[in-house]
Amino acid sequence: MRWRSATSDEFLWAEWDREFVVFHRPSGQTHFVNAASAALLRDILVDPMDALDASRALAGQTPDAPEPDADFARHVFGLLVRFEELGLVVRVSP
Amino acid sequence: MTESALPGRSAKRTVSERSDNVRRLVKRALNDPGSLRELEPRQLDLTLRLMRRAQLLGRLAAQLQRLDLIDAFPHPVPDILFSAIAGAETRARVARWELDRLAWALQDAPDTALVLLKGCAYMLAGTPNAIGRAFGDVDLLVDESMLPSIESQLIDHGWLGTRLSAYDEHYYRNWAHELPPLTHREREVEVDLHHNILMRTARLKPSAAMLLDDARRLAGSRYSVLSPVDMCLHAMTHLLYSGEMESGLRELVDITELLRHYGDKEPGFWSAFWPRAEKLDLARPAYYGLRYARMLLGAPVPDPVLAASASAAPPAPIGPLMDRLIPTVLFPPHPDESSRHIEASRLLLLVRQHWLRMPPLLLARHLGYKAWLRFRERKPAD
Amino acid sequence: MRAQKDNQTAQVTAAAESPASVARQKSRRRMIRGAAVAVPTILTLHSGAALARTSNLISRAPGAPVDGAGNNMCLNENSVAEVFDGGQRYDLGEPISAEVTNIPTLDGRQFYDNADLTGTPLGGQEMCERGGTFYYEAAGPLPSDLGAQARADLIRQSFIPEAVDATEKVATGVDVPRGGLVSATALASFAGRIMYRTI
Amino acid sequence: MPATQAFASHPRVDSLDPGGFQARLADGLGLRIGPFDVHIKARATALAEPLYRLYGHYPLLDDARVFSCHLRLEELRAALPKSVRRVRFTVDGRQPHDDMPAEQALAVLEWGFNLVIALRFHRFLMLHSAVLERNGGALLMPAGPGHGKTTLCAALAHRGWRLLSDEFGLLRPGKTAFVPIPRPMPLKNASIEVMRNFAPQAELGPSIEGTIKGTVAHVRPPRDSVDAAAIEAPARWVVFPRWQADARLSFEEVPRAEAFMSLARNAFNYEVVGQAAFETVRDIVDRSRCYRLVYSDLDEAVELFDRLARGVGAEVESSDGESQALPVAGEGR
Repeated sequence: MRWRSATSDEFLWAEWDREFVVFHRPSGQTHFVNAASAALLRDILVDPMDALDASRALAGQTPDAPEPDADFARHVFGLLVRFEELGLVVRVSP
Repeated sequence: MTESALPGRSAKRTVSERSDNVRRLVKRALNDPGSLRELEPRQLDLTLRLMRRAQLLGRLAAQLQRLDLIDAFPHPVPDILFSAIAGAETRARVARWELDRLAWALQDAPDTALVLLKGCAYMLAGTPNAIGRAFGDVDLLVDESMLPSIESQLIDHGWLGTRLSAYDEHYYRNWAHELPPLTHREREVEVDLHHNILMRTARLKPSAAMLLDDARRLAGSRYSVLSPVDMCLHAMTHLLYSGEMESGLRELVDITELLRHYGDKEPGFWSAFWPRAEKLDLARPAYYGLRYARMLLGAPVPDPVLAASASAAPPAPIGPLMDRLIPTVLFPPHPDESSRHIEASRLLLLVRQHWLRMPPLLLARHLGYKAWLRFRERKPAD
Repeated sequence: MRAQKDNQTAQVTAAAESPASVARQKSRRRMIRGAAVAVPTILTLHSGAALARTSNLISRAPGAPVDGAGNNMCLNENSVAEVFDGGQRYDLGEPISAEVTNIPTLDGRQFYDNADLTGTPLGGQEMCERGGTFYYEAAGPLPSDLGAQARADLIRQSFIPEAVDATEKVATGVDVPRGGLVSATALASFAGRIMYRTI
Repeated sequence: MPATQAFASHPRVDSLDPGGFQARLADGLGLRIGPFDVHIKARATALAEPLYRLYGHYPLLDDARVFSCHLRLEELRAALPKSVRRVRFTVDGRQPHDDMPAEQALAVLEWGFNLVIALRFHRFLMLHSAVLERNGGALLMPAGPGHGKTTLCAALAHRGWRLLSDEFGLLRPGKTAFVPIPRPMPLKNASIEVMRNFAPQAELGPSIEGTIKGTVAHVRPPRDSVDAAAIEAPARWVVFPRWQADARLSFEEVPRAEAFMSLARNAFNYEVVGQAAFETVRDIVDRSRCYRLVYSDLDEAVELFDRLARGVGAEVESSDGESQALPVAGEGR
């Protein structure tokens, strides 16, 4: 199962000291996200990706962190399910 | 006729004189919003209060915005109008998002027709009465056989059924034309899934299948809307039998604008109208809808269609009674008087008992429940 | 696509209530073979649109007010956060949780405290303050003007259980959790956050 | 520029004598309160006198105009001779809450007016916050009920800060200037006495017992704040106050993203105003210094705000022991 983030024109971002607040226009909702979630939505998931690749990409952003463990990938999977429910990402048929 | 009242002392006016003034102001606000600038301040103040009470302030404000006239009004009118616009825009966004999430939740369900009714239909079909319109719930007409699977898909995706007493569950499952409302756990919009537009026990038996067959899928959307004639017939049926008379005038405005819009744009609209009303067994509500849309709001109903509708006129005593009750109930009362429960409830009982064939015990319970649901969402100052 | 309900969904959102706890959470590093990788988190804002309601207190109504539909509204005492001065005032707590039982007064039913339906019928206020199970006569007589066909129709639609003859009395029991009557207008400002049961 | 309201050109309430005011009030009179022109028609014994005193300096309006809202308060005929006399608050024929005891008439009217503003005027972004101005900059004090916001606000309003509001941070979205709506400030229970000692010159309305929040007394807004009610003020400081018995004064900077969420979460209609609300709160947080204040002594707190306004750096013992230099105000991002 793979996801890609909604188009960038759906989001308005505000950032202070690596903490982010994002306004999602279609839903009118405001979310408080950290740098990792912001990275997922703004860069990593621009191309469709499954949870494992996404967690690898996240880990890759931290120097010398080779391979995310299963627990981390499962956590990212759970979050992507929540992102989909909120309409922040769209599921892509494989 | 300007009001010659002394400052601070409201003029002594007979009740009927006052209600004529109310109707004249509301009709003027509906048909010629720009001319409100020429009103004497007290009359403009009363007009805005009446439009708010009739849930039409958002519509008036949106029209004045289109005419670029809002800032031509004295303080604090712009604040009142821009506030109404903000409220209407938010309600539209909330409904649009609920539809987006419903389509997401049903993406794996079989591709059955999801027919939007009322507010959401006007919004997505883009009919003229959609601008600035106040509405809240999402109403969907679906094939009865699909209801169980759709309901379970939604419950799987976070929508919750309202907790009902055994009686209400029974009422909804067996007599009503809809399921108990669903609400998503994180949002407050009520989703009503209908399998017909009238109760099972109603004497009128409109065929849901015919409505679904004629429904039209909106381009690039998961949703469909009723055909133009059916959309008007449903609006007329809902006006009389839904029991929400507080928003009756707004629904008559919907009917009037739909008749005008489709009368122009939809080829063969008027020639197909009355035959379709009879075929769907909705002749009586259609008779009332045409009559009062034309009589009260000047809807452009061609004479031949009005003549044809006379065949569905009510028996002698009921007609004149309805002619007197409908306008009193539809037009908002003067804001300083409490709303008119007596006429509204008498009208309701009359309609319900004769056309929805509900035994008195059931009728009292049903009225109680519907009134209570409406009461619960009531916003004191909205 | 079934929404994940099991613990596999970290449901980070449910735990983190205040922004402060999310802020602390951002520092919760997930150790991956020695290198710390920030755990993605999200918190959705629900503005405290408590309107101008300055507290979640509600007071017991004097007498037995009814709502627009003729129901007495009995607030269940142990569904609220706190009861003050002997049930004169209730705190619905934050977030608000409360359950109200609607006791109809208009639909012609008479309630008794026994299944034989004997003694004097009880009013809504008494039922609410006493709490417990109350009985009423279930099968009301059918309106006479309903033709045979329509009556058959309604029976077929299981409005009336087939076996019941209009003359036989059947008592149905309903329970009303103990509490105090409150007014509809007082509840109005908590719209949408109160569970209603109708007996 | 949308039509704004003038203040100077209208007679004041106290241009009427008390008897004349009571008669006009019973028949319906107009008051300009900040951006709202309010029509009030009230017939209740315990109302005219305190209202006259608290709103003496507000512009009086004739009724040949459009009003923002129409508030009505009627005393009900007592059912039984000895039973509690009650008043009923209605807006355009609708009753938002229960009938209340007659002696709470003033509190009922004030609270009812709050409800109508919060439910209707979505043209404004409405933060649940006190707002005061000093040296051209606005201090915002957002807080939920029971955090001592109103006491601190009433105190500052009598120590050189201009009162914009004790309850509503009103903004027209797209701008970060606050629209004043100075009102009588409702103090509760113990803080009534605290205020009397702190500012003996302050004028207080009657103490009203037995309201849902206990005893309430309203502080009259200073005359010059009422006169300057047309002058908006741009946001400069956001301070989340919390009164805590015997707490040591603590004043810490709050991360801006967290300040954003606290401001938005505390608003009356953030979600209704939508994208413009997000952009407005973002701009406020961008241009302001955001702090969390815990205080127990009113003088200490007021003195700290004085230093804040004068842009003087000051030492403040922060909660974890080491002293924390107070950043100089006005040092924008």
